[in-house]
Amino acid sequence: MSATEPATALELDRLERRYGERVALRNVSLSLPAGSTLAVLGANGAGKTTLLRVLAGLLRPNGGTTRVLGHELPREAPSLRGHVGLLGHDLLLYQDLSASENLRFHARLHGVEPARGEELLARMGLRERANEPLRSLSRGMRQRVAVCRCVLHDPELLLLDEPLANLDPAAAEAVAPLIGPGAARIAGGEPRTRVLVSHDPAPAVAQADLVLGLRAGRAVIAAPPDALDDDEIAELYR
Amino acid sequence: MSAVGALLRKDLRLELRTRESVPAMTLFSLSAFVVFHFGLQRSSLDGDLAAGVLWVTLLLAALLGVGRLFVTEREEGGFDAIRLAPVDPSAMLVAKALTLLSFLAIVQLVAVPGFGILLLGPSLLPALPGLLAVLALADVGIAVIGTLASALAVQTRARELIVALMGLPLLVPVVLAAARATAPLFSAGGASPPPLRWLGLLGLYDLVFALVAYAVFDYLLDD
Amino acid sequence: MPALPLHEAGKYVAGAYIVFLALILIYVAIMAARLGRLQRDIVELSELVDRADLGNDER
Amino acid sequence: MHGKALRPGLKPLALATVLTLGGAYVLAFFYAPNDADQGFVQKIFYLHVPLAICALGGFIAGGVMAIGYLRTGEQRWDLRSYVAIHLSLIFAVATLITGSIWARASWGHWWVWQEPTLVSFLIIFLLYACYQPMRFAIEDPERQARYAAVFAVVAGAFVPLNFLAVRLANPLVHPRLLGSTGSLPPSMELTFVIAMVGMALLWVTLWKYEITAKQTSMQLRALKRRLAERAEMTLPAPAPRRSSAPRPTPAARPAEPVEL
Repeated sequence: MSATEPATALELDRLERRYGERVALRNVSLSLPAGSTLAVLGANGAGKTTLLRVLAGLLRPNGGTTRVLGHELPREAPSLRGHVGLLGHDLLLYQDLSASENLRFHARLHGVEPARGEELLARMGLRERANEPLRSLSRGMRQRVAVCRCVLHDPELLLLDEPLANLDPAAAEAVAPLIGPGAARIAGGEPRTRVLVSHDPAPAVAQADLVLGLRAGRAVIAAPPDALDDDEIAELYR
Repeated sequence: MSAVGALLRKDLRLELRTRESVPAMTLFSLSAFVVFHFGLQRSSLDGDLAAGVLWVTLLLAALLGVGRLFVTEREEGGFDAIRLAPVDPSAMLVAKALTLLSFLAIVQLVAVPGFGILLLGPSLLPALPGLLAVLALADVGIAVIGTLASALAVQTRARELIVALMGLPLLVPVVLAAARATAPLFSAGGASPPPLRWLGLLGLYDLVFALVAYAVFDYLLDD
Repeated sequence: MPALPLHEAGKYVAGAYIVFLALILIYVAIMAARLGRLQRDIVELSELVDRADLGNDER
Repeated sequence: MHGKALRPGLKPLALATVLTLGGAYVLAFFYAPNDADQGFVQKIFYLHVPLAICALGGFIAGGVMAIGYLRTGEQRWDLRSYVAIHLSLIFAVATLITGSIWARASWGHWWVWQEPTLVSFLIIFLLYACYQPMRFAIEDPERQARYAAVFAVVAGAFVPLNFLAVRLANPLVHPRLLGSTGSLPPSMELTFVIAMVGMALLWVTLWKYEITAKQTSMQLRALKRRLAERAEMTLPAPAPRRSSAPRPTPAARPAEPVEL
């Protein structure tokens, strides 16, 4: 990014996304300052994953205005590339390549020094298994490799879909400096902006500066956590 | 360009590790020659018939590889990965076409000599320089069309079927031109050079579809 | 090739024109079936409107 | 996009089609002389060749409309392209059948590989025949439209190239097909031109007709959905979206228009 870092990382105004006639997201409006954390809550099928994919520039919004890191989507989606780290259900890793081969591949795509991948793997305690095909690693190990992949290019914005799924407490602790609250960028050191999708509301709300509650694609909550009570959140999952 | 390199290297490494396409394509070619031997009840072929058998076999073998070309990307997130990275998504088109081209080259490295030994009447050696030119031009066309067909079909439910249904008619002109160009090379009276007209048609076909593919490919990745 | 005598040729010409006509008729028939579906949908729609009106009246 | 924009032209178009095409075939049988070599069989020419040209033009037009969709992302371009290809496919079937009948009448075989137009048509027909299966094997409607458009563009570029390739493969020139209209006697040429115009009008009429029908049913579906949503909101108990009860007869319905 240039020196004119936008103070607002996300600016959504009546964002809408349809799949044909089915509405997946409707009327989502919020504004998130750079460096803060947005928790996205909602039951299965509420539109959480769709929202993440829209913010990543992978799905084009059908209505409203969407600004991510100052880029207006979908028009400026190409200039958003390389600034976002997406950690979703799909790990975006090739099962038949080893962890370090996968990271080298992504490093080349992003024009990053390949050594950075090795360094991240070492931090995740994966150095000994780095050359085995991913297929032979446990689900938790693969998730750690995906975390490395997600922060490999030092993105400003992290889009995290259940990032701690399959991680034991030790592993969760290891990934925290990379994607946890206050995770800082290498370049500049300012904290990363995070969008955290979770089924488990309590820990997500605890980290959040802003909570977005989705129900059947509509934003029913968009407020700072201290303005919410537990019932309101529990209602989302009913 | 470095993205093309990264993708190509990744594809070749994956193939080296999983051996999903090339061995199957090669084996298919050799089996097809055996089937042709019995089906045609001929032990040696020359001229048009030899050219036809060779090109039909190579085309069908190519379609086997085409069907699988984008499967890993779809299943393991390569489409998303390329769209998250600061590179031109067309890099994937170029890389996949080059991957397919190299698969075809490897398959033909075995299949063409195999054809020379199993079925071809006249000697393969004098035909070789001309045949290499025809192979190169036709392979580019197959690679480009195959990449497009594969990318179109990979998001559909009946992937393999769609690839075959779409790929065969689209590649008829390639087979037609390649077989016509190859026939004089295999003539019983000694190889004569391939007619320029057919090489020109192959070249035109390659050029037109390379441009069309480049123009439309981004729309296939977009979501 | 010598020209076919008229009685022989007439068969083929008639065949060709009949094929053309038949295709058009099939097309029209299919479109008519679609129109029927459209009409049924409109009936269903009017039903919905009635029900919505009823709901409003009850309030 | 509203059906209204298209509908006004439909009636005059249909009328013009019937008059022109009907006139052309009256001319073909009562005005144009029998062909010197072929005799009466040549009458198929006035049917087969316009069909072929319209089908090809329609396929290419479908490709051009698909470019319109890819550039604008507007759904109406996708609809236009889809209908153009769908219609041209029917025309292509008619071309193949009439061509085959003609081949049988003049050469004694139902299929003649030396006839480049017929062969090209078979290949093009086989290609476009997988347009619909491919399209409907994709679930997401937006992606469906996009992929179909890419297919239409690729296939549209393929049409002329394929013709070139097949024609090169058959250097024999057949005296009575496409290239030869210039050498026809004036009365035959006039008849042919009118048949050509009539066939093109038929294509355009059917195209508009089908687009209008599709748009109407889409509008109806949208209306139904909106109405269902409204009913759900107004009724205390959720109303079923589709009634499973037998439909009341039209006579039992209130005749006056219902205000929404």
